[in-house]
Order: sequence, then structure tokens, then C-alpha cells
Amino acid sequence: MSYLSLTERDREEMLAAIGVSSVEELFRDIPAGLRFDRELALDPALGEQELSRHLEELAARNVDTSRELSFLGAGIYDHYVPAIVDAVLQRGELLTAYTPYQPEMSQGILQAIFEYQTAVCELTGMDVSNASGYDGTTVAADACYVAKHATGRPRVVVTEATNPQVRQVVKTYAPGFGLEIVEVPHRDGLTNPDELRRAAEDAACVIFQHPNFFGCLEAAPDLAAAATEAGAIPVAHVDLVSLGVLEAPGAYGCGMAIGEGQSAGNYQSFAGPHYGFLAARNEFIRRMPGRIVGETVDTAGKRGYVLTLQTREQHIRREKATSNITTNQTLLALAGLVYLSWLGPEGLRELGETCMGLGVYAKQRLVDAGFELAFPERTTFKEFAVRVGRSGQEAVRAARAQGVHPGYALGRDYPGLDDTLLVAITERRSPADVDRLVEALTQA
Amino acid sequence: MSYLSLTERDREEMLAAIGVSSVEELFRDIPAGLRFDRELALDPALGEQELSRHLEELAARNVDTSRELSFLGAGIYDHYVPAIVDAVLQRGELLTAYTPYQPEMSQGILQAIFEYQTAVCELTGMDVSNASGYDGTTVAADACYVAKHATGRPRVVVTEATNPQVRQVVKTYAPGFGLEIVEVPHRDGLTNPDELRRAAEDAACVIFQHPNFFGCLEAAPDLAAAATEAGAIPVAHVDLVSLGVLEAPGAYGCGMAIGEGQSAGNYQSFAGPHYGFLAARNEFIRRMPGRIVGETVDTAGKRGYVLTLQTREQHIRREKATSNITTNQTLLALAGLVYLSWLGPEGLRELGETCMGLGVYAKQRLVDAGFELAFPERTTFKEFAVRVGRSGQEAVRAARAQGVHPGYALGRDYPGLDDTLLVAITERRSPADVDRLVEALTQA
Amino acid sequence: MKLIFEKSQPGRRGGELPKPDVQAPVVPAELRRSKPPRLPELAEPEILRHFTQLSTRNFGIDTGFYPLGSCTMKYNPRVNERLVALPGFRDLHPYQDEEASQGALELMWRLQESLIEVSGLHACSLQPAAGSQGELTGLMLMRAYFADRGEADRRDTIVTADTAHGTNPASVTMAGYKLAKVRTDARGNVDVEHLRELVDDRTAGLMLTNPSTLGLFDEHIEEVAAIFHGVGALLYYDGANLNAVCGISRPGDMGFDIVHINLHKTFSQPHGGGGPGGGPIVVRDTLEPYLPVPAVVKESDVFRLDFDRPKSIGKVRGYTGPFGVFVRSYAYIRSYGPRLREMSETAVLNANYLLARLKDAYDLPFDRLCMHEFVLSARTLKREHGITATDVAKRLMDYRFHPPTVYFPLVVPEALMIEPTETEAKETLDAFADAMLAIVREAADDPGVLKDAPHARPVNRLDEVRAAKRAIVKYGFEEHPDVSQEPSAELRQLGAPTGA
Amino acid sequence: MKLIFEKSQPGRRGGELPKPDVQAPVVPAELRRSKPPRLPELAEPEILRHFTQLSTRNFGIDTGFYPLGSCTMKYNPRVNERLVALPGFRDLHPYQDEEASQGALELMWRLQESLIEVSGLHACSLQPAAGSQGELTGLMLMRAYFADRGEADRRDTIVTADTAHGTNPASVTMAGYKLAKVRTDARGNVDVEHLRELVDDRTAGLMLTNPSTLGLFDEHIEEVAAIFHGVGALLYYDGANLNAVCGISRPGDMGFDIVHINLHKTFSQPHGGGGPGGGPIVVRDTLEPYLPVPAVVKESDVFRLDFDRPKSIGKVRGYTGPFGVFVRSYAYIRSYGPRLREMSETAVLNANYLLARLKDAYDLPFDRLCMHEFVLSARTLKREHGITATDVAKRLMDYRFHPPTVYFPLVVPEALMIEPTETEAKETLDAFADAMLAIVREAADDPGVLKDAPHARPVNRLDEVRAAKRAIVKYGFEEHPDVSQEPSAELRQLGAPTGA
Ligand SMILES: Cc1ncc(COP(=O)(O)O)c(C=O)c1O
Ligand SMILES: Cc1ncc(COP(=O)(O)O)c(C=O)c1O
Repeated sequence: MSYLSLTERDREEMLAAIGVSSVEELFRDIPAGLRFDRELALDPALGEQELSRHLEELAARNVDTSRELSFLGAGIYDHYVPAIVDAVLQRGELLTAYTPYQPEMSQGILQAIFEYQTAVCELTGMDVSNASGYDGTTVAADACYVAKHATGRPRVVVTEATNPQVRQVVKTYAPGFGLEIVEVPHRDGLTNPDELRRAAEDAACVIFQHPNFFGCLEAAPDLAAAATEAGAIPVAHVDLVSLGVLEAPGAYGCGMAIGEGQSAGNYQSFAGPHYGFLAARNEFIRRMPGRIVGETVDTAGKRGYVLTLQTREQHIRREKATSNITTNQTLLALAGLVYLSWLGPEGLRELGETCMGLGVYAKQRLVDAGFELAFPERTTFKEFAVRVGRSGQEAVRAARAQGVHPGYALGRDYPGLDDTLLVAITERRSPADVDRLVEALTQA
Repeated sequence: MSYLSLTERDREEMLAAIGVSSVEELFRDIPAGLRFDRELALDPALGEQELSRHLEELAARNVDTSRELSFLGAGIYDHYVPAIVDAVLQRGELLTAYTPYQPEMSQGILQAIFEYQTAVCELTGMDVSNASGYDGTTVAADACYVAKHATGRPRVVVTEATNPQVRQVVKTYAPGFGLEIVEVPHRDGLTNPDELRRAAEDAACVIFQHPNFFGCLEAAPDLAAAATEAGAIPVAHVDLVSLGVLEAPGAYGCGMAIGEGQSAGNYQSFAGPHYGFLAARNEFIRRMPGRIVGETVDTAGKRGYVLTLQTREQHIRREKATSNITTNQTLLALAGLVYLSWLGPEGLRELGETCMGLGVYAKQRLVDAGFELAFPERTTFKEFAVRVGRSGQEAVRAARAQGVHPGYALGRDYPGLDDTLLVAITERRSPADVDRLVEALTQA
Repeated sequence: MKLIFEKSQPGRRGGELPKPDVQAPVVPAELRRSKPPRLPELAEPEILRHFTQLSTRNFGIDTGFYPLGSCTMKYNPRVNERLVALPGFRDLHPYQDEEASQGALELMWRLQESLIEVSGLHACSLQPAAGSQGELTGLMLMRAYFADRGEADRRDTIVTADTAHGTNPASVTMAGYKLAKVRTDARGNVDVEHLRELVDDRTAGLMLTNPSTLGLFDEHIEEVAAIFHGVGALLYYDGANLNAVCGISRPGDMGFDIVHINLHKTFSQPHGGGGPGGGPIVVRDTLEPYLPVPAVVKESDVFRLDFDRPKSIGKVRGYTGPFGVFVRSYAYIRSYGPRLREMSETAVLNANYLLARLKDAYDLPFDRLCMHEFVLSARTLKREHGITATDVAKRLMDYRFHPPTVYFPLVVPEALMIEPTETEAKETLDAFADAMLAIVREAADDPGVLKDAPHARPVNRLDEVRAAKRAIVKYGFEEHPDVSQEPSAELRQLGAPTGA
Repeated sequence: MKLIFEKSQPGRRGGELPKPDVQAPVVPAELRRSKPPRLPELAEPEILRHFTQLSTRNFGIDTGFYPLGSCTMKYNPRVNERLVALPGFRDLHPYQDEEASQGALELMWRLQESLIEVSGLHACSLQPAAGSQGELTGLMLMRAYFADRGEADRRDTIVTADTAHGTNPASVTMAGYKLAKVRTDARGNVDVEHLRELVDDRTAGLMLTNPSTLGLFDEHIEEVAAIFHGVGALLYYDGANLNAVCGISRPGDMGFDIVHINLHKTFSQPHGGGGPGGGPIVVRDTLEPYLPVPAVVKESDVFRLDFDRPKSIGKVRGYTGPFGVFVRSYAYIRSYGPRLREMSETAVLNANYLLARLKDAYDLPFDRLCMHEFVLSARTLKREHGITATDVAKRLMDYRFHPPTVYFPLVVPEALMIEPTETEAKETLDAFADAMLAIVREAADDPGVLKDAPHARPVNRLDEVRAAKRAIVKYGFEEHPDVSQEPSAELRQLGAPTGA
């Protein structure tokens, strides 16, 4: 109980002040039949040293990317997280604070969120960003909710080349929203704009991932245009790390830009906690889900920041709120801001080019080694699909036996691609690492 | 160069303001022949990610106590360091500050040192402690310097049962101080008070370690008395971790108490940085080496802390200073304070009893397994010497082959003990670990 | 203080990246970025200073007492931060093979078992990212459950209390349900008479917080449960207040069928300035088939992800949930073990002690013992001195305390909702009580000082109306609107003749 | 703010320890602790708050500009903190076998090689714990060197400059040498004429900082070296100012035989509120035999500790030195690599820019370009307005800057010794210059505001005389003398009617 301060004397004085004779008596309002009458059946208490040993043992039973050369991606990426991110996140004043309901106590977090919103808008080319959503899947559901109320239309179109995790979550939310989800298939790794247009008739919005789940660059402007022509709101699901080299969704007509923030400043952490970002054009500002920070002044005319447009939110609007979100992912979004500040525009561009360049190198090496790319015609960003001439699962098992995790087996989500691996390459992988990958896949 | 802020424009503006045309020109006062005319032959620059990889590779080539069951001690111990210590030490306002010459900017560090001084005095039973010395060896040299000026006597006595590292450093310093060092041998692991008294005639001070280097509890009060009778200042070299169960040196007549602080709150870290502590009776206060913090008030009568008694120090007294120390080990001493606060008096006592109890268990198990203790009659604290029936070096090699480092081979410092290991047992070792040790030594 | 964008200079940068020698890639012209994003350009030292300075303008639990009602702002052990950063957790990919993720899966399974025991139910899903998502997930489970029984269309209404947190009604709407609100009675319990009027065979279920947001344990909870179960409806337990009853009374035993648990409240995930959190749900066996996929299961001594749940509602969040949160909460639970009850007992003791010290000075809408928190009203202060709950909150800042939650729950005018948690010392509670009492005196003697509060924060009271009207939600670079620049007041206060 | 001992309550505790089931040990009665030490008794949450609050009352580089002359307060990269905490470094025992410490030994060897290259000498020992210990070690080397030549008794004097740091003369005495002081000439160089008078065959050597503590490079350094070498004496280079000349000019090339390097200055070991540091020494081959043991050596591809150095002076510190410091400094050097020169160039550029902005407003004792730092004098301010260097320093605090070093070097009255380092941005230098200039105006317009400074720190100016007189150097518990308690001024400032 090393986190409790009360001494025996404290307890007695406090009980006396309350006017009860025992702690038990404090629970007299609980119906007798509901008082739990045994000790909880939980594992024994551990002091700090033993607790550490126990969790170190659990951690040691996981093979993380520092112990195995890994090419896993598929939505969560092993980018380098600089030490300054940890240093900032461990500042107790930020780490142990909560939602800044009292702005005078929370200017640090509020300004940081305002800066985060600015960075996200700048990268996506949008007018407004919220303070974060749960992750890259739930922000897609949020976007549907926005689009539904904005258009009143009954359907949502999602491309099949969008991360299956995202598609599954959207499908789970849809019934509650009274929405039907339609998927548009990919053709050799890309989405066809005409098919998309036809599917989007009376759709509230169209969600497409770019670069898509296969790592291929979609004809994003054409997809956005197709959606717009059909009267649906184009929603781009993008990777912040790609936006130093790829055009901002706002620049090609998207109404919203969303995505998973993990690749920008968060550790993989077995998938969380991470942050989802949601940015939109001004016309949707009053339909945005979640927290938004705005600039204002204090009684002395000094600049300051507050949570704003709160009439959208559950604590004011209750059942008419634009979302039920309250606790969000601020700390992880802060990590994103620190990371993006550390990179700067130059660094972000270099990062994108490095990943892309390594990808080109890897594809070439694999082709030379006799492997076939699933979508040879496509330009890819930091991931690509390669056929391994046998079940992807088997290929993974065989390569891991040589200390290399070769990537994600696509068969799980795409029946046609049972023999295909999705290989992700970040700046943490070197050409030599790529050579080891090729070797492992060949020998296996 | 990610730590430099100047842009090209900055440089130009600055050079113009200075009135020179190039950076080169700033060095015109350097005689031409002394201007280094090539690039430094240093290993290539590394960005953060590559730097991390490089140092991770170096770290991986060390077998630390998280990778090998270790019973090494001999002055540096594997006690558990709680997370709160790291959390406090990583607070930038403390980590990146320097000596508090400007007290109004440094109340945090100053108060912390004052609290540290209080804790050290409380543990050792002394009246004054400095803000830290370099380590447990140099504080012994400092004590000699104090004693020499206090008594004017030409010799210093050190017991042979004192850590060889300490004895070697004292010997290195002695000539400069004009002191001669005399060692008093141990008898079956203990120092004989009468021999000590005889050796201490005209000695400035007597330094004895307790528990001594073999882990044995000396008859400390008798040794102190012997020194005092001979007119020498008794100086106890103690382990803070032992002072929850063992008497405070001040309580049995020592004039100074010194030691290595590592065991209390510092990591092993291949021997540094750590802190040495030096505490003394009031009579020596104006001869103390190093920083001392004192309490005072500000112009509004508010309590505050400052560096005090500075007329002892080099920046005022120059060649007449009581020491040349300036940069000390404040941050590590702060770690000690946080650690001791986390333990509290109860925790410190429990810790001592746990180490001692595990030692008793280990000695019994080893004797049962047929090993012979070097000093079977002695009460030991957290270390003991055991004979392994062959060269200690060999025994270490053999046990390590089974993943256990059985301890320090005493032959290196004590010819008579070539077949003896010094086994240290902290609260991080379990009875099961001890059993593994016995097994490793038996099988080896 | 300046925005990081205002400290930016072209040509500066923080990190250096590796430059592997591979060909530069070609980005198709029509897809290439046309105009570089204006991210901040600073060297690393200035970046660290910027965020360090920001942190000093923020108040966390580490700074001081933070009795924000309903948020359970307890101590966040630093050892948990150390453990979550172990490479085996931090650098683990969610698609790593199961046999190479056994430690992570075991930790999740152990956490599930603990939450099941604490809530007195049968099956757990850790997937929801926060309490409100737990709520939504719970409502989806209800729909699936009734669909299975062919009652989905008929059962279209969820009952919530007028004391409910805003997320409850919001979740009801998002889940596609109609809302019915039940009143609170004179003792702060659910008004059972009113409830009987509301509940019928169209009722899908109830969402309730118990203890309620008033910090009161519902004395008729068994009866309430009977009413819903009587018509075949389900009960959802909003676990935000679970810190009051761990090991003392279990939602399952009270009759609830679905529970969400806010790991960031009861089990000490640092709140991070707004998040992250975790909102696992625990359910009765009848609802297990509908839980999100994948489920973390144990078979003999092996841990697996089970996707084969035909009746599952699907996924509500990516992958298997916010793992880092699980590590911290599991560690927190293990630090108490079977004596977890002491955590809740102490939280309730602390709350009642504060209540005892404050009840005479402020209005107490329901004069009962409280659980882990309690709600006072500044009604009298407002009537007699024009001092509102906001004024009290802002003045508390001068005394170096974070204010309580204000104006919630809505049923209490000028509400001050105070939750001390178990990790506070008696001295802290006394200092806070002294401040609250001093403020009552100040309200009479010198109301102005309250109206002008806070006096010692980086900013004075901020104009929230103006913020909403102008809606400046990002930095405008060149075109940044001039919300008047910081007057160099500071130095003038310090007696500088001119704002130097 | 309260001392942690004043927050203590019997019965509270922070950590829980393992309780292995072994018999309780018996401590002989006469050795057992008679009275428990009064260590603080607090639960962990209050401990963390205490030290967090202390940190907010302290100013570091992370807080802002820290131009403390002679201390080289540069940025401390956070990646270095992460790397030093790798278990392979942090949890490594110094007596671990060499073959199981190869990574640590290689790092030390690589650092030695880098320091050798930077100083232009031949052999290095990393053992000394700080600069001053490096000095003492260097002087011990001299004694050993001359003893070998039978000149130990004759050579009993070390020459230092009147600008020398206090550690130089203090080290001379501790090493058992006599001291001779050489004057500084009109251009801030060593007075060569005076030097000639001082140096003879009794001279063991010179200790000099170059650039000097005036921030000036000695224009006659070659001549100076010739004078000492002419009489067979040695030259010791106090490396505290090495940040000025890395890759620009090397001590070895200047003629120095022994160099110490303050790793915590030039190579960015965080100063930790006073330490730790590192003071490796680098020497000419003639002195290598006398270096401390053990030496870290490389044989083919294996790294070893060499104890077999018969002429060694012995050990000056335990084991092999402050390893954690080596990790950080090695990492810092690797982040620059061969372009380390840019570090020093930028440090010198920053210093000269500040000098250019300030030289007209303050007295400049030696009108030359400076190196990495420079020394101004407040002589005129004092004569005309009674404003001392201390007043300027205290007022700078109101402008949120750490003051420069004051009253050192001793040869400059009312000295202000300013060292910006390379990691500062131009905006920061300009803001500091603006403040320094504003203070000059204030000295004329409103000297009182300077005399009363600081106005915005946790305490006003402190009474150092009283501190030395009363010498309260530890908390007295019950008997703690009443240095008058904090007046509850704060709240009164905030308009509270009574000190609540
Ligand atoms: C009573 C109550 N219910 C629900 C919630 C929502 O939980 P979360 O913030 O984790 O989404 C909260 C907290 O915000 C709450 O206090
Ligand atoms: C010029 C000079 N010499 C020597 C020293 C002593 O170095 P250290 O503080 O590392 O002992 C210092 C710094 O304090 C210094 O500035």
C-alpha cells in the first residue's frame, strides 16, 4: 500500500470528525445484501522491486522489434521516436493533468493542443482539427457521423484498399448511426474512380486511404473529385509521415482528413495508446467531434487558450452532442507535436523520401531474387505487397525462424492474396537489413 | 549538428555586428603556427537514431546484473533503485542546473542539499555533512587532509580490512599532504584494537571500514576508543545502508564518518558517477572540504538556503583552501536523499535485516554444501568471504559459464586469500538465487 | 508566451535522420506536395525549452491537490512509467505472432480476470478506448442481445438518470436508441415511482452510475434492478465511480449486466492532460457471445486471440486496445492485490472527512454520508454575496489547489463536486478545507478578491465567450489575427520603468 | 516551503521491500543501532510532490539562458540520458570480468582516443572525477616525473596566473608544491617579463588556462612554453575553457604537456546542480608511464585494464572513473564527429556577438575579440550609481535569465563573466543583451529596483552573512532554531484579507 498516506492516528481523527466509529460504518447506505463479504480473489500484492521483476518477465516473453528484424506495418509502424518526446511526456505537470476544464490551470496543455491543431491543419490542408480521437479507426466512424448529419444521406462508401481495421470499426458503428456501409473493391491495388463515383450516389461520405493499405499511392485527386461529383464528402485517411512528400488532402478537395497518428511520434506499444486525428474544412467546424482549443484573451488583454465551441459536446449538448467523446488521447497527440517539431518540414520530407527510397530498393532486390510483386505497376510509399509463392503464414513462420519478421500476411483480409506479404520499411531499416530480409525469404 | 540554432542569416548578421568578415577572423589572436589546419580525426558524426544503435550495440557487449545472476559487491552493490529516483533526477530544472552560486535561482537544489546533509548527519550521528565528495575513496583522502591540519601529526593509519580501492587512493594523495600511511593488518577478518592503538601513536587519524571489506562487523566502538586514546581522530568508513541496524559512528566516539554513497540510491554504472559522503563533529566544521549549505532568511524574513562557510573554499581562500573541490556529486547525493526518503527509517532497518538474513542463509547453505568460510567466527552484514578450494579467478570463470557471477576474487588484494571469494547479497537476491549460487559453485 | 510557430526560423532543425545510400524516389507530379508544410523549425535545445516552459504553466497531480470530481485524480506511480517503457512492451507490434506475444497476452488476460473479479461479472473485453466508448459498446451489446431475441425493433429506449454524465445520453443517441430520463428523489436516489412509469416492454435498458455523480450509493438499487429485469431489460453500470466500491460492493451483485471501467480513473493511468484512457467492459455470461473481437483467451497455458465469435458486434477500436494503459493499470492492481479494498475504503474515508469539514460552510443538497466524492452547492454564497461556484473555483487557484468539478451534476445549482481520492494525506485535505472555509469568509469580507481571481496564474480569467465567437482554432502565420499581444505587465509589476 | 522532515509523520512509508523467508539476523547488542535515524516518513505521492516542487524553485538550462562564465552551460541532449540508462551500462558492475565488459571498455577507449586527438597529446586517463582532481593528478604526475629524474626536491614551485581559477592554487598546495603568481599584462596576456623573473631551475611547472578566464587567447603562449621548457619544467593546461578551441587550436601544439578536460563543460555532462563531472587528463608520451592505474588499453580487438604500470602514481579515484559521464560525453562527441570544430566556432561567434552588443554599455577591461566567453566590469555603474555586479546579477533574474559569473576573475573589479555557449539561439542572445542594456538605463533612472532585485523569485535576496554566522547546516527537529517562518505574504499580495 505504499501509495497511501493515512496513519492510524489520521484514521482515528478523521472517523471522529465524521462522527462514525469505523470505516465499515461509512458504507451503511449500501444494502446489507450487497456488501461484499470476502477478500477479493486477486493475485498477491507486490512491492515495487517484485512488481518490476514480474513485469520484466512478462515483457521478456514478447519478441519486440529490438529483438527481431521486423518488416511489420499494416497500420502500426516502427519509426524512430526521439528521446525528447519521452522527456516532454514525462513532465509531471503534463503527464498527470486532466482535461483543461479550468484554463487558468492548464495553459501549458491548452497551448500545446492549439499548436498540435495547427500542425495537423498545416499538414492536411484543413481549417480545423480536434484535439485527437482514440485512434485511426474511431476517427473514421466520427467522420461518418459528421457526414451523416451534414448531408442526411443514408450510406457511406469505404474503399476495400482501406485498412481492414478501419473498415471493421466503421461497420460496427454504422447501425447505430443508421448508416449502411458500401465497399468499393480495388483493381490491382488501386481504387477505380468511376466505380467509386457510381457507389457514392447518395453516400454521405467516401473514405479512402492514401497511400492505401497496400502502400500504393491512389489517384487521390481523382477519387476526391469522384466523390464530390456524387455529392459525397471526400474523406482521406492519410499517414502524417507521408505529408512531407505527398499533397495535402485539402489541396485536392477533400472535406475531411483523418488518420492514425502512431507513425508520427508514438511507440508501437502493441497498438496503443495512440492518437487518431480528424481535421476538416471550416464548414464542418460546428459538427466536429471532441475537444477543440481556441485562442482568446484574459481580463488584462493577455493572450490565452481555452476549450471552445463546447456547445457541440456531450457535457453541454447531452443527447444532441456531435459525439460522446470526453477522455481523448491528448498526451499521445502532444508526442506527435513534439515529434513533428523535432523533424520540421525538411526532416519530414527527408523521412518520407528515405522510406520511399528504401522501398524501391527492397522491391528491386526482391524481384532480382525471383519474387513477384503483387502490384508491380504501382508507386508505393513505405509498404508494398509481394508474393512469396506459398501461404503468407508459412513464409512468416519460416522467416521468423531465421530472426526476421518479413511482414503482414494479407490472406487474413484479402482471400486473393493468401500468398502475399505486406512489407513495411521505415527509416529504422538499412539496405543491409533489406538484404537480410531477401535472404530469409529466399532460404525459407 | 542538431544542437546548433544559428542559421546562415544569423551568422551573417552576427559577423556584421562584430565587424569581422568571417568566423576565421575571430581567431586572429591565435598565433598562426598554432591554428589547427586539418579536420579532427574523429569517428563520423551520427544522428540520434544511429547514435542510439551504436551505443546499444556497445551496451549489449556488457553482461550486466540483469543478464547474469551476480553476487559481486566489494564496494559497489546491486541494490534496487526505485523509479521515483529516476523521475526526480530527470527533472530538467535540477538535472541541468549547476552549483547554486546564485541562491535565489537555486532554492530547489539548496534545500535538497540541506535535507541531504540532515539525513547524512542523522544516519552517522555527526553534526555537519558536506554536499558530497567524488566517491568513497576520495572522501577518505579528504578526511586525512582535515585530520592533518587539525592535529598536525605526520601519519595516517588505515586498517588492512578497509576497501583496497580506498587504501590505494589515500596512498596516492598522502605524499602531497606530507603524510605517511600505515596499515594495520586484520586478524581472521577483524582489526585488533591494541595493534591499532600502537600504530596510531602520533597518527592524525585512523580510518577503519565497518562493516569491513570482508563484510565482517568490526568491534567499531573499541577501534574508535583505541584511536582516541592514541590521540588520533577515529574515522569510520561506513555503508549508509547498514545504518538502520548498526550504531551511528557518532554514538561511539568517531570524529568523522565517511563512505561511498552508491549503495544508497545510485546504480552500479560501472562505478560512477556516485557520491562520497563526509560528515564530522562540529569542531571540524571550518576545516570541512567542499560545499556546505546553510539556512538563513531573505530581506522579507522568509527562510531560505545558501552555500555557506565559503571562506573554507578555493574560490575565496585559494591556496589556503581546505580542499580544491568545486564540481562535486550533487545529483547523485540528491538520488541518495530521494532513496532514503522512500525507504524511511523502517525501510532502512528492514533492508539491513533482509541483507543480513540472506547472508546468514547463504553462509549456511554453502557450509552445508561443504564449503569453508574464511572467517567462520564473524558476524557479517551483506557480504562474506568463502573459500572455494581453488583459485578464486578459476571459480569465477567456472560459475560464470553457468550464468552466475559468484563474487569478487580476494586474491587480487589479499595474497593469503587466493582461494577465497567475497560474496555480496542484496535484497535483490532471493533464497532461490542463493541456491543457484551454491549449485554453480558446487558443479564448477 | 510565444507559440512554437512564432519561435520558428527557416533553416533550423531538430533531428538528423539516417541517409541510407539508395536512389531518391520519384513521386508522381500530380501527387507530390506542392507547398511545404509550415512545421516549426527550431533546434532541439529550443524545442525542449518550449515544452518545459509549457509544462510550468500547467498543473498536475504532481503539482498538488486535484479534487476534480468524477475524474479520480489519484497518484500515478512512477514505476508504472518505467515498466510501460520496457522494450518488450513498448516496441511490440500488434501483428507479432501470438507465440511471440505471450507476455503481452498474459498481461491482458490477467487484467481481464482482475476486472471480472472486481465487478462480479463473467467476461471482459479490454478493447474500448475510454469510458464513453465502453458505454457505446455496451449499448451495441444490448442491441445485439435483443436482436438475437427478435426484440431489437421493439426495445428502442434507454433510461438514464437526470444526474447522469453527458456521455450517457450522447452514447444513447449514437447507438441509435431513444432516451428516457428518470428523476432523482429527495435522498439523491433514483426516483423509483417515476422509474416505474418509464419502464415497459419497449425499454432496452438502464444506464446508471452507482454511486451516483452525487457521490451517493443508491439505496434502492436492488429494486431498480428488479424493475428492469422484470421487463426483460438490461442494466448498464457506468463505472466512472468504481473507485468507491472495489472490494466493498460489486456491480454484478447489484444486478448490473454490463459494466465499463475507466482504467484512467480507478486504476491510475495518468490522465495526460485529457487522455489516454481505457474503458474495458465486463459483462454477464449471457452477453459474452456479443463482445468485440478478438477476445484474449487462455487455453491450458497458452494465450490466444480468438476471432471466432460469430455473434460478436465486431470491432470498436483498432487491434486489441490501448495496451500501455493495461500495463499501468495491471501494475496498479498488483501493488494492492487482495487488499484492493483498502484503496476504496481510504478514498471514501478521505471524502467523508472533507465533507465533514465543509458541510456547515457550504450548502449540502443531500445530507448523507458520501462515498468517494460529494457535491456541495454555492447557492447561499451566490444569493448573499453574488459569489458563484466559478468564483470559488478560481479563488482556489490562488491557494494553489486545482478546483473541483463545477456545475455538474446539473441537478445541483452552483455545484462543487469534490473527489479527493485515496492517495492524499490528511494534511492536504485539511489545507484544502481551510482554503474553502477562508473563501467563505472572503466572500463576505472582500468579494472583489474572489471575482478577480485567479491572481497568481500565468493568465487571469479568460474570455471563453470571445473564444467561441471568434473561433481561432489554429495559428494563422502571417495573417494571425491580433488578439492583443501580452502587455509587458510582468516587468512593470517588478518595477521596471518601461516594459523593457 | 517546508523541509521534507517537516512533512514527515510517524507510521508513513514510501517503498515496500521484499520479505524473503529467512531467519531474522542477530546484531550483537553493542553494535546495534540504539536510536532509529529520523529519516523522513512520507508516502510516495508526497515524496514526488516534494521534489517536484523543489524543482520548480530551481533554474536550469532547460529553464532558460544560463551564461555562467567558465562553466559552459550548454544543452544536455536527452538522448544521452536515455543511453546512459541502458541496462548494459547502468547495471554493469566495475568488477565484472573484462571479457564481459568489452562494450564499456571500448567506449572508454574510444573516448580516450577522441580526447587525445582534440588535445593534441598522446595518452589519456579518464580516472579523475572532475577538473580540480585532474589538476591534482597532473601535479602528482609532475612530481613523479621529476622524482624519476632526481629533481623532485629541487623543483618545488608551480607558477599560476593571477587570473587563475581558485582550484589551481588550491591544487598546488594539496600537491605539496609552493606557489608563484604571475601577473597579467595590459592586453590580458601572461606578463612575460614578470614570468622570466619567476621561472628558474626550482620551477616544476606552469598551470594555465588558455583561453584565460578573461576569455582571451594568450598571444605569447609559444614564448611562455619556451620559457618553461627552457628550464626543464612542464606546462599544465587547465582545460575548463576547451570549448573555445576544439579543432581550432590544440593544447599539445601550444606546448602543454598535461591537459585536463572538464567533460561536464565542453562535452555536455548535465551539471546536476553542482555535479557530477569528469576530469580526464591527457599527457605527452614522456608522462604516460606515470598515469593512474588501471589504464584502458586495446590489444588487437580486445580491450583490457592494464594494472602493470610500475611507475604509476597509483589511483586517484575508485575503480575506473565516472563511467556514466563518459557515456554522455562520448555520445556528444559522436553527434558532431569530425565537425566538432563547428561547436567551438559557434561558441566563439555567440560570445563575440554578445560582446559586440554590450561593450559600449559596460566597461571592457581588455578591448580585444574574445573567445568563448568575455569579462565585463560594472565599475562605472558602481562609481556613478552605486550599482554593483551583484545588483546587475540579481536584476537579471527578474528578466528570467541566470546571471553570469560575478567577481571572477579577481583581476577585474565588479567582474561580469559571460559565456553563452554554442547551443543558444540568436534571439536568446538578443533578449539577454536587451536586458543588460535595460539594466544600465534602470541604474540611472531607478537604481532602487536593482537594489531590491530579485522581485520574481521564490525568495528575495538572502542574508549570506547571517548564514555563515549562525551556521545552521542541518535540520534541528524539535530544537530547530526559529529562523522566522515564511510570512504568508503570498496570499496577502493576492489580496486575501488575512493570511488564510
Ligand atoms: C460519470 C462519468 N461517466 C462517464 C465518463 C466518460 O468516461 P471517459 O472520459 O473515460 O470517456 C466520465 C468521465 O469523463 C464520468 O465522470
Ligand atoms: C577555469 C577553471 N578551472 C578549473 C575548474 C575546476 O573544474 P571542476 O569544477 O570540474 O573541478 C573550473 C570549474 O569549476 C574552472 O572554471
